[in-house]
Amino acid sequence: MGIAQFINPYVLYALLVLGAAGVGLAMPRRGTTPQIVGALVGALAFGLILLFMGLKAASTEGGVSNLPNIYFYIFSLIALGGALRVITHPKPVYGALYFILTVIASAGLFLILSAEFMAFALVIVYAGAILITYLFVIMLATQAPEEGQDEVLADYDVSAREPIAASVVGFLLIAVLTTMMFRGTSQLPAPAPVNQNELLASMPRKVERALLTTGKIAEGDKFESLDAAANVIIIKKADGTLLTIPQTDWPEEMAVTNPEALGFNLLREHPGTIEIAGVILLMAMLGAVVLSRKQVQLDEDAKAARVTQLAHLDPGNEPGVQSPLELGSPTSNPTGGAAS
Amino acid sequence: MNVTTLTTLAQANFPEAMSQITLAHYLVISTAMFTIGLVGFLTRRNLIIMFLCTELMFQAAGIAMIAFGRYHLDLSGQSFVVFVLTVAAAEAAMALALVVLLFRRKESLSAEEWKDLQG
Amino acid sequence: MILFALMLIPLVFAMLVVISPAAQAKTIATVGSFVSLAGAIYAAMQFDPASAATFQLAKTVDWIPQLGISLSVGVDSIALLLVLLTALLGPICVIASYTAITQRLRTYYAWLLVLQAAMTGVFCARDLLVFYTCFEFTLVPMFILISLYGSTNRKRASIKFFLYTFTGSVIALAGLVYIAYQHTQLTPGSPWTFDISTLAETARSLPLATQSWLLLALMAGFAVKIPLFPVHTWLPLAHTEAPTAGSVVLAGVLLKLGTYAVYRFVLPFVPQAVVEYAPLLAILCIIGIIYGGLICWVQTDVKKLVAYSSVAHLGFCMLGMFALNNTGISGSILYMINHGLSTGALFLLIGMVYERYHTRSMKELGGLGAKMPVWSTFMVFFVMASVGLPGLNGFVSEFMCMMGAFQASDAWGSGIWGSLGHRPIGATAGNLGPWFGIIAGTGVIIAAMYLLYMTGNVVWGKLKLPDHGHDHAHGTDDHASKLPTDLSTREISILVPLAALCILLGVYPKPILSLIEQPVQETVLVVNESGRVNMPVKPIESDTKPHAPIADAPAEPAARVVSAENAQ
Amino acid sequence: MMQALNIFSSIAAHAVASEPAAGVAQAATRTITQGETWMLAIPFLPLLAFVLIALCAAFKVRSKLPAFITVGLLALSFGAALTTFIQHFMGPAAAPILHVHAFDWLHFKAGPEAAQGFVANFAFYIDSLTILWMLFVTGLATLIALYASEYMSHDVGPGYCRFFAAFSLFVFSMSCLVMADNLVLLFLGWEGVGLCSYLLIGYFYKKAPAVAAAKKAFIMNRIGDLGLLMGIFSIYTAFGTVEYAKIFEFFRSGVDATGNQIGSSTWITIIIPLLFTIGAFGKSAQVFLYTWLPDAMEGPTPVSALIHAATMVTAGVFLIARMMPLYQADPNLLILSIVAWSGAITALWSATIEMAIFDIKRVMGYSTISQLGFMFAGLGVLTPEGSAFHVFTHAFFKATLFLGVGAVMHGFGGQLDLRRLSGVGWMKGFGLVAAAVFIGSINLAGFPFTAGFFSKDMILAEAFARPEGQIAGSQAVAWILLITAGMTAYYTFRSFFRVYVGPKQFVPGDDAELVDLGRHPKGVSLDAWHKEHGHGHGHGHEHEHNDHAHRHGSYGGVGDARAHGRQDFDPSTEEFDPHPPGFAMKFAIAACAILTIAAAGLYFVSPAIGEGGGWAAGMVRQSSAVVSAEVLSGHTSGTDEGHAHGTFLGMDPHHVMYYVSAGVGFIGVLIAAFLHGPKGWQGLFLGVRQSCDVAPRADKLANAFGPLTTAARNKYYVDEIYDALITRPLWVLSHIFHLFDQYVVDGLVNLIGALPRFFGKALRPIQSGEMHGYAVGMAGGVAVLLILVVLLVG
Repeated sequence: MGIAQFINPYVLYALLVLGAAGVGLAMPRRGTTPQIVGALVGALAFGLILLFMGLKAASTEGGVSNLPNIYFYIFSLIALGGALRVITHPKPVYGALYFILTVIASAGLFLILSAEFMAFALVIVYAGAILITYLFVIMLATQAPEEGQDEVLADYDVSAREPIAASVVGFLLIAVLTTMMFRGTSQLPAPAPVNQNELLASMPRKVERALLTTGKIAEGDKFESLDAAANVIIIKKADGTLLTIPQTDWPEEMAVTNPEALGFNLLREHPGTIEIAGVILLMAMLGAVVLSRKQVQLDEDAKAARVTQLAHLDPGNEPGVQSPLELGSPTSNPTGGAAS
Repeated sequence: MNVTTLTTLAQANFPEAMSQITLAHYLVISTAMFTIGLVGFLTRRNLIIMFLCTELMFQAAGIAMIAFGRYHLDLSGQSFVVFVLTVAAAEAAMALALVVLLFRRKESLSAEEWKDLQG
Repeated sequence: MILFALMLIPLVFAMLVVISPAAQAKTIATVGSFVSLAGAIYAAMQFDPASAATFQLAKTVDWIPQLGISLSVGVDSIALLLVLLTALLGPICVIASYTAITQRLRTYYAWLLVLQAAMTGVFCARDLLVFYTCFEFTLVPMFILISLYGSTNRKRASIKFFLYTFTGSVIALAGLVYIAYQHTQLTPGSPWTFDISTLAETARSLPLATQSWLLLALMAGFAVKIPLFPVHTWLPLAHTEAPTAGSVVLAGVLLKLGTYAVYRFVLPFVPQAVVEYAPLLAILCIIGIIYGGLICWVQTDVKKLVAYSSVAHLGFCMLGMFALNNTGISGSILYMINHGLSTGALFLLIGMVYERYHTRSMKELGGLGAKMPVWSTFMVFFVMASVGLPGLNGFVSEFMCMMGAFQASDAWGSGIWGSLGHRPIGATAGNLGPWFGIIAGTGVIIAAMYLLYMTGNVVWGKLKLPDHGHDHAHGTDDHASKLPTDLSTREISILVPLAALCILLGVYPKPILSLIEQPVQETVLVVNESGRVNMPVKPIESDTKPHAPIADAPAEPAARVVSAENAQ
Repeated sequence: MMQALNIFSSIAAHAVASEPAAGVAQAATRTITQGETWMLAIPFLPLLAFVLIALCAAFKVRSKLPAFITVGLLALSFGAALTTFIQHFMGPAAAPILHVHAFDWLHFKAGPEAAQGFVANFAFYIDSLTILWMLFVTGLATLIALYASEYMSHDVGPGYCRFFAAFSLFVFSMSCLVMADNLVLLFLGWEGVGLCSYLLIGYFYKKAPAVAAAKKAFIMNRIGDLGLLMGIFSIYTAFGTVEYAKIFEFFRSGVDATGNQIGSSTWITIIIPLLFTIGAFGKSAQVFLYTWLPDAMEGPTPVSALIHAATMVTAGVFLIARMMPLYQADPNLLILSIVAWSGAITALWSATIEMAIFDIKRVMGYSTISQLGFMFAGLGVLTPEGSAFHVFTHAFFKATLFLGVGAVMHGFGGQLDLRRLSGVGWMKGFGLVAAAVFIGSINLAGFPFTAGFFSKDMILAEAFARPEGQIAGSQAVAWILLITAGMTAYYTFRSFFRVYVGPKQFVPGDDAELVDLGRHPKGVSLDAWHKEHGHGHGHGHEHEHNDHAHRHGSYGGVGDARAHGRQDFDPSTEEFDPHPPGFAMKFAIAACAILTIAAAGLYFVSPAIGEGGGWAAGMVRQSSAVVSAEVLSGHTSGTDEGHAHGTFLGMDPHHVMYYVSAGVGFIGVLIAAFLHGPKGWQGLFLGVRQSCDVAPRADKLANAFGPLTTAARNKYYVDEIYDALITRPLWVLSHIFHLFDQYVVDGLVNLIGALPRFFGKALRPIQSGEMHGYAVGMAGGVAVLLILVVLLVG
C-alpha cells in the first residue's frame, strides 16, 4: 500500500527532478534563455507523471474505470500550463491573463467533480472580479511606453530570483506532499452513501412543484412529511386524505441540485463562518478604502530617481522648478496632478 | 458525470463515490499547482505577480478540497472553497491597495525595495 | 463583600480619573484614596480581634469552577494590618504627588489607584491564582509609574524591575501550580483547587526533598521581591529612578508583598524545608544586613542610600521570619509595617528636597538644617525611627527580630551557650541561635553609621546648595520656585500622620502585638509540628531537676512538648 | 497595675518558699510595695517639658520661655524625687522597693509554650540605688538648665528651643534608664540619652567637628549598646523575664526558672556579665570605647557638664551596680576583675593625656574618663558603695568645674587654651567662678575633708583591702589608682594655676560657639590653631608645640592682647571685653559649689546598714547592688586561706588610706605649683611663671619627655589608629562591596539579561527584510518538517 499503489515512487521522484529542472529553466532570465525548452520539459514531466499513474491504475483492480475521464486530462494540463506561464511570463499583464486561463480550467475540473455552483462562482468571482482588479492595478503601476518606444520591462520583472533554489525547494515539497498524500489517500475510509432525503424534507415547495409539474399530485395538495426511513413522501390532499408517494415514483426534477445542497450545507453547518467571512469582506473593503485614500510622498531615493527621469525627459525644464512631488503622486494630490 | 446511472432519485445530482485512484489524480494536480505557485512566489520579484502566485496556491487548495469533498460525498469541501474564495477576495483587495500605496511611494513594484520594513 | 469593595473602589476612581478632565485628576484621586482608607478602616472595625487567626470578612465567588479557581477573599489580622498600611499610604502618595507630577496627570493618578487595588488584592486573596494575579499585576502600574515619571535612567530601571521580579515570580508560580497538581494526584478523585489552606495541607505532606525544591521555587519568586541578598540589585535602581510616590509605594507595600508571601506560602507550605534551610536563609539575610549597610555607607545619592538601607532592613525582617518562633515572626510582621512607615517617610522627605533642588547628591546638598528646619526635624525623626531608637517603631520590630533569631536554637544549654543540659525557659526550638543575633546586631551599628552619615551631610554641616545655572537645564525653575523654602502645610500634613504612627507603634505596640499573636502562634505550631519531624522540639524542663515555677507561668508544660517527648 | 502587683507579690511568696540551701544571709527578701502614682512625675515631667518646648518651636516662640519651662518642670521633678526620698528612704526603716506602673509597653509571646511570654512595661522600680541617682540627676539638671538659660541666650529662637527640648528629653531618658523596672526600658533610656547626647553635641551643627563628634559619640555608644542588647536577649533566654524583680529573685535563690544552679552555668556567670560590661564601657567611655567622650566636648558646656560629666556617662556604673547580683554569681569573679583592671588602666591612660594637653575643657573631658575609671575600678574591687558615692560627689564637683570652664568660655569668646589665659580669677566678675573652680579642683585633687577625697578614698582603700586572689591583681589595680590620684591632683591644679591665678592676661577666643555661630571651625588643639591662623593671615612662622616660648613676649598684657587681637584675629573682636557671668550662671555655679562642699558631710551621716561609708554607701547597701557578705569575704572563691584582708605596705588600708591619698594629692598639687604656678603666693611661692603662655619649667620638662609628650598631646594617636585599623579598612571594604554589587552581583544579572539580546543579535541577519528569504525559509521548513514526518511516521 501507500505510494506504490498509485505510481512507482522512483519514477515519481525521477520525474519530479525532471520537472524541477524544467521549471527552473522556464523562469525568466536576462538575455536569451531556454524558456520554451524548460516549459516543455516541465510539462512533459507532469504529463509523464499522469501517464505513469494511469498505467499503474490500469494494472490494478478495477482497471481503467478508476481513471478520471478525458476532460480531467485536458483541463488539468491547461490549468498547469497556465499556471506555469503565470510564473514564467515576464510581463505581469500576461501573467494575469494566463491566470484567468488557469481559473477557467480549474472551473472545468470543478465541473467534473460535480461542483457546478463553485465552478461558476469561481469564474465569476475570480476571473470576473479579482483578476480584473489585478489587471487594473497592473496597468496603474506600470510605466506606459513612450511614443515610438518598445515597452521597457522593469528590471524586477525581467529576472527571476534564484530560480534553481526555489525550484528545488518547491519540488522537494511536491515530493514530500505527494508521498504523504498517496499514503494518506490509500488509507482513506470508503465513502459513506449519502441520503439526501432530509434536504428534500426541508424543501416542501420544491417537492410540491416537482410533483405538480409531473402530475403526481393535484393543485391544492400539500406536502405533509417525508418518511426518511421508508423513503416515502406523504402528501395531504386538498380533501384532507393522505397520499403516500414511494421513492420509485419520485420525479427527476425533485433531485437536489448542487447549489441547493451547498446552500443547505453552508447555512446549516457553517453559519458562524459565513458571518466571519462577511466581516472579513467588510473589513477588507474598509481597509482598501482607507489605504488608498492615504496621502503618500515619494521617499528620498524615489524622488532623486524621479528628478533625473524628469530631467532626462524634458531637458528644458529645471528639475527643481517643477515639484516632482506633485508629479509623483497624481492620485493622492488631484490639484497637483491637474497642474502637471 | 453520469446522471442516468443513479440508483436513487435523491442522489441524482450527487454521483456515487469516486475511487482512491481518481482522488489521487486530482491531488497530484493540486499539489503541482500549489508548488508552481510556491516556486513563483519564491522567484518572482514583482509584488503583483507574487500575489498572483498566492492566488494560484489558493486555487490548488480549492481543487484539493473539492476533490476530497467529492470523495467523501460531503459538501463541506465546497463550502470551504466558498470561504477560501472570500478570503482570496479580501486578500486581493487589501494586498492590491497596499501595492498601490507602496508603488506610489517608491515607483517600483519590486519586493526587494521594501527590505527596510524589517524593523 | 467589603474586601471586594476595597479592591473595586480604587479601580472605580481610577476609571473616573481617566474619563474626567486632567485638571480634576488630583481631586478625584485624593477622594478615591480617602474613600479607600475609610473602607479599610470600616473593614477593620468589622474584624473580630478575638478570633484573629481565622479568615474573616470572607467571600467566595466562582471564577473558573472547572479548574477550581474562585475569587476568594478573606483576611486574618496580619493581612488586615497590611491592607490598612496600603490604604494609609494611598492618600499620602497621592497628596505627595500634587506638585511633583505636572504632566500626564490622568495616567499617573489612574495607575496609582490601580496599583493600590492590586496590592490590596494580594493581601486579601484566599485563592492562589487570585493572589498570583494581583501579585503580578502590581508590576504593570509600577512599571508605568517608573518608566513615565522617573528620573534620567528610568527606562532601564523600569525594564529591569519588571523583568527581574517577573522572572522570579514565574518560577514561584510553577512551584505553586505544582502543589495544586500534587493535590489532585495525592487525593484521588479530588477536583483541581487553588484554595490556599487546602493546598497548604497538601504541600505539608510532601516529602522533604520535594519540599526543598518547592522552597527553592517559591523563594526564587519571593526573595526577589523582598529582596534578599543576591537578588536585590533591581531595588536600588528602581528606587532611585522611581518618582517619589512610586518609591514610597515600593518601599512601603511592594516589598511587603514578598515578605507577606513568605509568611503565607513558604512557612505553612513547606515547613520541613524551611526548618532545614533556615540557617542558610538567615545567613543570606545577615549578609544583606551587613553588606547592604556597608554599601549604604559609601553612597553619595541620598535616595540610593535609603534604597540600599531597605536591603538591610528587610534582612532584619526576614531574619525574624526564619527564626520560626513567635518572637521572630511577630517582629517580622511588625517590621513590615514599621519599615513601610519610616522608610516611606524618608523617601517622601528626599522627594521634597528633590523637588526643590533637583538633586539628591550629597556632594551638592548639605547643611539643610539651616535653611529647612522643619524638614530637618522630620528627617532626623525618621532617621531615628529607621535606626531603631527605642520609643519609636523601628526598635520594637528590630528588637523582636533579633531576639527571635537569638532565642531560636537547639544548641542552647550546651557548649558555650550554658551548661544547663536542657533548653532554658526563654529559648525556642530552632537552628539559628545567639551568633545569628549577635552578627545581625552589628547591622544596628552599621545602620547608625550610614544613616548618621547621611544626616550629618544633608541636615548638619555647612549649607550647600546646587548651582542655580544647573537648574535652568531642567526647565522646571518656575515650578520649583512655587514651593516654599521649607515644607508647606500640605507636605507637613502628610508627614505628621506617619510620625504619629511611628511614635504610637513605638510606645504602645501592645494592641498590634496582641492582634497578631494568634495567627503567629498557629503558624509556629504548624512549623513545629510538621516542620520539625526529624528534629523534635526539645523540652524546656530537665527531667531530673526539681521544677521551680516562676510566679506567673503555669506549672505544666504545654501538651505539645509532652507529645514531642513521647515521640523520642 | 493590679496584675503587676500580683506578679510581684507572687514572686515574693515564691522567694520565701524556695529559700536556697546556700542561703545568702544579707540579701533578705525585700517586699515590693506599690508606689504612689505621683512618682510618675519624676520621669514624665521632663517629658512634658519636651512636649511643651516642641510646641514652642512649632509656634516660633522667640523668648526664654523654653528655659523657664525646663527649669520649672525639672525643679518639680526634682521635688518629686526629693519627696519620694524623704517619704520612703529617710529614717531607720529598711528601704522599700517601690513599683510604679505607667502603662504596658512590650507584651508578646516569645515562644509557642504557655510560659514563654515577654513582658517589658513602662513601669518604674524605685529602690535606694535608683533614688540616689535620681536625686543628683534631677537636681543637677535643674541647676544646669538654669545656667544654660543664660549661657545659651545668644541663640534665643529656634536654637534655644532645640537645646532645651533635647535637654528635657535627656532628663526623661535618663530617668527611664535609672528608674526602669526592666532591662528593655533601661535600654530605652540608654539609647534615649545617646540620642540626646547626639543632638546636643551636634548643637553647633554648622561646625564640622561638632557634627563629626556627635556622630562618633552615637556610633561608639551603639557598639556598647549592642553588647547590652545581647545581654538583655541572653537574660531573657536564660530566665524568661527581663524584669529586675524576677531576675534578682532568681539570683537570690541561686537557681533559675528550671531549677538549675546559676553558678554552674558559664553562660550566665561569664558571658552575660561580659556583654553587660561592654554596654557599660560604651556608655561610660571606658577602655577601647572612650574616644568619643573627649570629642563630645564640642557640645555646649552645660551639656558637657550635665551629660558628659555628671549623669549620662555614669550610666555604665549604674548598670553594673544594678546588675551586681549577676556579677557576683561567678565564684571566680572573673568579670569583676576585668572591670577593675579596665577601670584602672583607663584612669591611668587618660590621666597621662590630661597632663599634656592644653584645652581646659578637654582636660575636664579626659578627667571625667579618668574618674569613671575610678568608679569602674571601685565596682571591680567590690565596693559599689564607694563607686556610687564617687559618682555622686563627682557629679557635683565635675559639674562645678565644667560650669566654671563654661563661664570662662562664655567670657573670653570661647578661649579654651590654658596658654592664652591667665589670672582670670582676678578679673572683674570672675572671682566667684574662680572660687567655685577652686572648690571643684580640691575635690578632684582629693584634698582632705572634701567630698571627692572621701569617695576616692573608699575606692582606694577597698582596692588595697581585697584579699589576695579574690580579684585578680587587685593590689596592682590599687597602686595604679593611687598613682593616678596623684596625677589627678597635678593636672587639676595645672589648669587652676595657669588659668585662674597669676598675671591678668588673655587672648580672646575666635570661637564660633559664642561669638559668631558656625563661622569658624573651632581648633581642636593648638596645632590646628596655629596652622589655621598661620595660613589664614600670613602669620609667617609655623609653630611647634614646644616653641611657643618664642611668642610669649607679644602678649604682655590685656592691652597688648587687644592690640594683637586686631592684628592676629578676626577684626570683629576688636573691642573685646571679657564679659563676666550673669546672675543665673553665677547662681548655678555657686549652688553647685556649695552642694559639692555639702556632699562631704554625707560621709559622716551614719549609714542605716553596714559599717562606714556614710549616707551614699548606706543607700547602696539597701539596694540590690550590695555585695553579699560571702563574696566580700571571699568564701565563694573556694580557698580557705584566701580571705585575709589585703594590706597597704603591711598596714590596714582602711585606716592609712586617708593619709596616703591626702599625701599623694599634696604632692601632685605641689608639683603643679612648681611647674605652672606664678611667682609669689599664688604659686605657693614655688612657681616662676610670669606670662600666660610660658611656664618655663613645665616647657622644659615637656621637652625632656620629647616624643612621649607629643604622643600624649595627640592623645596617643588612638583616633588615628582606630581610623587606620577599623574605619579605613571598613570604608575600603564598603567600596569593594559596592563595586562587587555593581559589577558582580548585578553584573551576573545583566549578563543573564544580555544572553537573549546576544542570541537575538546573532540571529538578526536572518531577518533581512527580504520577503523571499522568509518565504524560502518557510517553504523549506515545511518541507523539512514533512520529510521528518514521512521518515518517522513511516
